[in-house]
Amino acid sequence: MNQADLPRWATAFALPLLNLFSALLVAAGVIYLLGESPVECLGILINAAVLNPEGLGYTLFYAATFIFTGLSVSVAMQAGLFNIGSEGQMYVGGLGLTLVVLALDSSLPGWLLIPLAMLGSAAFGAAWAFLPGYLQAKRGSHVVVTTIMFNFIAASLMNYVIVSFLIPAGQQNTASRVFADAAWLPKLNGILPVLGETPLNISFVLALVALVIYGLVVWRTTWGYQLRATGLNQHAAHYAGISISKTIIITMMISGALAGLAAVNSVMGSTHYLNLNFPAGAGFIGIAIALMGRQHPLGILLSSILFGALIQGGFDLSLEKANIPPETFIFIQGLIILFCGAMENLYAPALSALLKRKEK
Amino acid sequence: MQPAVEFQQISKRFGAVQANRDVSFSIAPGSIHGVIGENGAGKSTLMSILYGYYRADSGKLLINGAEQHIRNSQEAIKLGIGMVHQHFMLVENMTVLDNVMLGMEGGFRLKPQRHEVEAKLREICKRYSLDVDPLATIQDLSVGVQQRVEILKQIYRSANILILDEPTAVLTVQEAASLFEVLRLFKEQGKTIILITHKLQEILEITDQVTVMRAGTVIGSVATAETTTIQLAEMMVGRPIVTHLPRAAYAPGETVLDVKDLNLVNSQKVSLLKNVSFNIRAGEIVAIAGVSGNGQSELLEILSGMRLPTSGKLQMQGKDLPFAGRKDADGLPANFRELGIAHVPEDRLRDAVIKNFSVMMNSFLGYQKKLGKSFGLLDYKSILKNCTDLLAKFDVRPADPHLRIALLSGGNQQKVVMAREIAANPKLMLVGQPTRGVDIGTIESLHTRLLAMRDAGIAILLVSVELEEVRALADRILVISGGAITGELKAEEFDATEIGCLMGGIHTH
Amino acid sequence: MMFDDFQFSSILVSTIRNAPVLMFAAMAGLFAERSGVVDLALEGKMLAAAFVSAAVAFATKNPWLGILAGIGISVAIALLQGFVSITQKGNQLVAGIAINITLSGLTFVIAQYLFQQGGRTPDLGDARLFDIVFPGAEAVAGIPFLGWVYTKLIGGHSALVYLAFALIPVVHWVLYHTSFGLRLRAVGENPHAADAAGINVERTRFMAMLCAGVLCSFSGAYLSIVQSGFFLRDMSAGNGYLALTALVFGNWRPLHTALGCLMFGFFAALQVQIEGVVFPGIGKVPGSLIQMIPYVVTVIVLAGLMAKSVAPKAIGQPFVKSR
Amino acid sequence: ADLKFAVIYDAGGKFDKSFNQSASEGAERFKKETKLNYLEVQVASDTQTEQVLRNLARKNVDLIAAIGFGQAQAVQNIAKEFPKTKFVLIDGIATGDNVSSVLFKEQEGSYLVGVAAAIASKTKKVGFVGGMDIPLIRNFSCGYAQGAKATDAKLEVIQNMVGTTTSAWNDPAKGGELARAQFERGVDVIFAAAGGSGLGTLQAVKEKGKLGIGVDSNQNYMHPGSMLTSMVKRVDQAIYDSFMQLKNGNWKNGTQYKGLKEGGVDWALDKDNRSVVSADMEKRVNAAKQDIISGKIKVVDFREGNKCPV
Ligand SMILES: Nc1ncnc2c1ncn2[C@@H]1O[C@H](COP(=O)(O)OP(=O)(O)OP(=O)(O)O)[C@@H](O)[C@H]1O
Ligand SMILES: Nc1ncnc2c1ncn2[C@@H]1O[C@H](COP(=O)(O)OP(=O)(O)OP(=O)(O)O)[C@@H](O)[C@H]1O
Ligand SMILES: [Mg+2]
Ligand SMILES: [Mg+2]
Repeated sequence: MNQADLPRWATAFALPLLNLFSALLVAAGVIYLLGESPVECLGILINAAVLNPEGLGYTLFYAATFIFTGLSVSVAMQAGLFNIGSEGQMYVGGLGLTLVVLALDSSLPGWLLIPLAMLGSAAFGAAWAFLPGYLQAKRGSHVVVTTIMFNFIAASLMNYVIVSFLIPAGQQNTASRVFADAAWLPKLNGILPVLGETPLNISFVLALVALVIYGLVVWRTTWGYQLRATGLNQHAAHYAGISISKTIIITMMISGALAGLAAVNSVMGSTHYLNLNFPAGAGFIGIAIALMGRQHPLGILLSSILFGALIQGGFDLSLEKANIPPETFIFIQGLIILFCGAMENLYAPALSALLKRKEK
Repeated sequence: MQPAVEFQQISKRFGAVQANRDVSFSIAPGSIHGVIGENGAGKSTLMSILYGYYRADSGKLLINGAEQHIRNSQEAIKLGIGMVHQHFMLVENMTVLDNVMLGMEGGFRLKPQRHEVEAKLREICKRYSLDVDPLATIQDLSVGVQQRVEILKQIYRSANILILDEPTAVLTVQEAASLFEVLRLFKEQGKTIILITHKLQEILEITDQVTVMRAGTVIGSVATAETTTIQLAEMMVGRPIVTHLPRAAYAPGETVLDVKDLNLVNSQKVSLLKNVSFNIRAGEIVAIAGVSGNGQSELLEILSGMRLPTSGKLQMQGKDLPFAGRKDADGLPANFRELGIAHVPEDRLRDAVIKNFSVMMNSFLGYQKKLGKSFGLLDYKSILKNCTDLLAKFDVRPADPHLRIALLSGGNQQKVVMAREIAANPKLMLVGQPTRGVDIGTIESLHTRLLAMRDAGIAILLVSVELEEVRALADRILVISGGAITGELKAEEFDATEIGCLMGGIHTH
Repeated sequence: MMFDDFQFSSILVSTIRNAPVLMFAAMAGLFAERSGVVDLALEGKMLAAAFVSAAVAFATKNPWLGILAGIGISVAIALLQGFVSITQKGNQLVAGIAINITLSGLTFVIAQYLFQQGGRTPDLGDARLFDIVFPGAEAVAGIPFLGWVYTKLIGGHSALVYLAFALIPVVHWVLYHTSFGLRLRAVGENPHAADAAGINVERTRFMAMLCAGVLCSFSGAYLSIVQSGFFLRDMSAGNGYLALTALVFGNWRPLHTALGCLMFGFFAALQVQIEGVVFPGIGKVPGSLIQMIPYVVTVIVLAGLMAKSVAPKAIGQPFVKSR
Repeated sequence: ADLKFAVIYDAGGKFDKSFNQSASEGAERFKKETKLNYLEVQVASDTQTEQVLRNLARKNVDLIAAIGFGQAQAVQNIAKEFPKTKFVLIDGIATGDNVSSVLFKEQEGSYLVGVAAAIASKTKKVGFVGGMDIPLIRNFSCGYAQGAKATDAKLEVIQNMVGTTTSAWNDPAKGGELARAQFERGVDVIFAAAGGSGLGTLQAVKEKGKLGIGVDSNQNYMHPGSMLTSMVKRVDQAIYDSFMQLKNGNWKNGTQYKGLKEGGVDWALDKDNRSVVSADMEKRVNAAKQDIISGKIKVVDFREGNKCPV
């Protein structure tokens, strides 16, 4: 009945693939009902998101943001904290980098400005996560609730700041001024021209680096050990001399910093200005990614790419097929999370029975 | 006469572990039947099969002569089977009454039944001399009383076959004695009782027949009258057991821990420790004896840095323990450990291990800071080596460092914790209930370890509710009652009656 | 507008209108979570029920049929959630979030497919749920304070508002004074103990999900066929999460949770009223900052007054009979 | 070959009952009259806009209409990249030889509905429900207040915004609740400029027997008898004109500001609100309209100084 009976290849690959396939099957049913051919749509989707280099560039571009928000949620989860606030932390992180850029983009060269701006985004994200962390650690206020509240508060605050201070005079776009070139992240199509005109930029590389660091820190360092111990058993962590409140506060701040860094990709890598509600749900998708990727670096990477591909491919598909609104892909995303993230054992009994019969 | 319960060739396997293999024996109706065996021998698994928790992979189960397929606990209950588990099965934030009613409410509305059941409970309490307030909330009750609630539940349900899985592990001698009174009453009423315990004395005291298990199989069933504890112990572990362990002469060194006027008042203004003063010298074992819930747990917590005292002077080798000016104990245990204080906590599952970590990852819990290489990286190579060594040295079974520790039996988990704390080479060792739920073979080896530490000049504070254990280990015995030390005895003055009086708060001197 | 302009009476009435959406959902969450199933999917159930209620009410011109259909879909989703988190023992948080995302997309797609109005249903017109006017309302309307109380504060709301308030004692009663409630709490607190007592843990949790499904549907119906008069994509607008907050805030107890919902309703109403008001000494506070009030208050209250909330112990853990 | 056209809606989508919908109506009218087809897309983020614009430009679409201020920067970038493609941007400014930017003087139309509201209000309190506190919405409310106050200086204007997240445009329950709260404060006419949330506002207006004012497209038909008027913003006309010009070969770049004079904004009077608009009201509103066109009345644009005079 459980996964333990199955060989590793089955739990690591066969089951997730079967689940993905099931989710797509349900999605295909809906697409069929909408009057389109599922097979053709899948073809378009894969082509647009993966095969076509420019499409792949967009897929990875979206993935870069999701890796950061996914990491943000994951690192908090390691400490047993469910940070729903990555959205707000990313939003405020965007303000941090924008302030740095607006102040310095006429005077500093890119190689100095960009790291400074990233520092700004991380610092603001961390600061925004500090209070929920502090309240959880010292007052026991549920971090789930406080981070939800902080998302709303961030939205109001950012609305106020952007509208009252950042919109250039006489403009109506609810966004800051466009950054000077020094603040534009170098694009990867400089090195890989085949990617064509995509916003894919060095933050994707940074995201990969962040994944590796995350893996190392969580599983290979003393601090990571303490982090996981706190997440799994607070009593034992206390017994082991780990400062629970310090761990919680620092973890939340790291989580916030990672969420803040997610802003770098979309603000400095694509729009080059800070606009109202720019995170557009990336923080929430981070939750899905952390849960689906089981907080494991490889899992986070793969689910980020899957989500990036769905957004990119789905968008292109809805361009071609008028009957399929883009919202269909929100629905499909949900299905995939449901099947791959919450029903991982759906086929375990059947597969296990099948393997047993073969043995005999 | 038909046996009340008959196991025929029962087998059960968990992954790689064969928990039960071809287990066959039968239990006469109206008898008290003991089941003993080492940790991990498969006793609980077998009982879980009887109670419908697990389904046997193969084999037959006969209740009163008829074959039964018990698929879940509801069906077991219908067959008149009741079980008191190793870990209490009580809903902590509910009242005794609600816990008793649970599953047997007898109607949609609770109110009318509540009155009825309450009256019935009071009557049962009287008849069996069980002192339990039906309206008390479980979490406010001591373990002994919680145990009584479990029994109460079974009486209320009028179970005819009653399984008790290590019911006395957390009870004092007195509490155990009153439990046995109840069991004898049961027997008189013709009920069948299955009793699992690691205390062979209890087997002799109360059972009619005893079945010994080892490594999932039955070694034999004998009539209690025809056996002795020594025989039983040998059957269990397959080798003779030494009951009186050799120890070096008492030659304590200088004072390691000095406690003066320690007080603890909790947030509800209840005084939990009152002017506790004592010291421990190098090379001696000081035991704190007492009924559980009299401040021992808090004392251990304070001495290990897990909790702050309200007032008092605590010195380790002449220096104050570093908690002055702190608002909470968050992170404090690390500082205490650095001073050479090791701690085997009472509740190992809660405090001492992380269930989802492997044995290896648990083998350095608390000492993680010491294992860092550069950049705070953990040195897995040496960790694995250390862990493998420890497992071999302490005979942990299975000796697989990568196994999730939750899958080890309780005794083996305890060995891992002991091994870890001893390996830290402490100056002061705090040990809480080291052998709770542990089989006698393991007890022997754990006791040997503790004595060896003492002989090596380490100061040891032992907290135990087992007087036998206190007698076997202690050089000096402090008795605690109501948070105050009520008396002190030297090892040679050991007197169970006097200690019993002191534990009850009665001063004899 | 000056500070003394704002009207307390209006805030109270508004509070009563605001609260039911949260109240139904929070009570739904209470059933699920007291049984040990984290209900992050309130948002999704609410949205689905809002859509189906509106669509069926529109098609049949009957709000009651709409509500009935809403119950159906919400229960179906709750059972799916149960299948995933109880039977399959999947991660309950993932299941909840997945259901929310799925339904946010699906309700739009279906609404668009059926009505071609951008994920909106047509106006319900007369198929909306009417407000109940108390007998003799007109006669007493003129009496200064009592008239207001009778016609505005307690009278003149839709049936669902009364249902929401009636629910508070009912849920309390079910939870604490019936055998179902006893089992439910036991299963959410210590499923192993419940199981040992012969209770079918999974079935009890499914029953709880059933209750959650029914209750949550009213929340959706209230949004679409009482408050708005049509369905619009994502119209649950975060209310499911707010309801969950109220639940945590209320320590998973019905009365306190309802109080939490009323508090949210109150501050939402207050915020509406003080937008644009000139405060003595401070002046006009920007609207976007005023929007924060309910959330800031929640954080302060959580941090200050009721620091530690104690969740049902077994919450979020699938019941597995082994160590 | 035939000319190719495209419309890109912003996140509100084609069916927002507001300016995206208006744009689609314009394109539809053009299609009907000329039998020339057009592509349509909806974008979810500013990043996607650039992607879509580039895609369409590569497919040799001749004229792309980008709806909404959020698309300004993307249009600016892509227009440079594809000088042969023409772009028309609504509500925002982008420069280039191949770009035409169309902005509307919402404040002028809002002024007119403010006048109407002031005349219709018996309680001398009128309300405004906006989606979000952003300059565009502020401009609506500011024009509205100017018109109302000019008609009756003692009149009170009560304003509320729905929210600060994207759901502010999709929260009809809150939109309705804001209306009810305003009624309780004595308001009897409400101007709703809040997208989908505004539909909830108008629904509440109808339910309570008060008067509502629609926005962007003519929304009078939604609740005949309960709608005082609508502040129409002729995005449809702008799109239609731009498409037509290209077809006729007289397409022009540059920035246009469309107010009352240019027919860019107006108030709506049709069979659905005939019954609630008195002759006197019609006269006075039209008089104000003439005064604005002639320059006698200057309606302040909120966005110029980020300040509202009233
Ligand atoms: N659910 C389970 N999954 C995997 N292994 C298990 C499970 N339950 C028991 N085991 C293993 O089966 C064996 C028998 O366990 P059991 O609990 O029956 O022992 P026991 O005789 O009751 O031991 P103790 O005296 O410590 O209570 C042990 O090796 C244990 O680790
Ligand atoms: N011998 C080893 N050498 C190097 N790395 C190791 C070794 N053993 C374990 N690790 C690393 O340590 C990590 C955790 O070890 P282990 O699997 O024992 O702990 P765990 O508690 O099971 O972890 P998890 O929380 O991932 O389940 C593993 O991911 C692995 O990368
Ligand atoms: Mg056992
Ligand atoms: Mg045991």
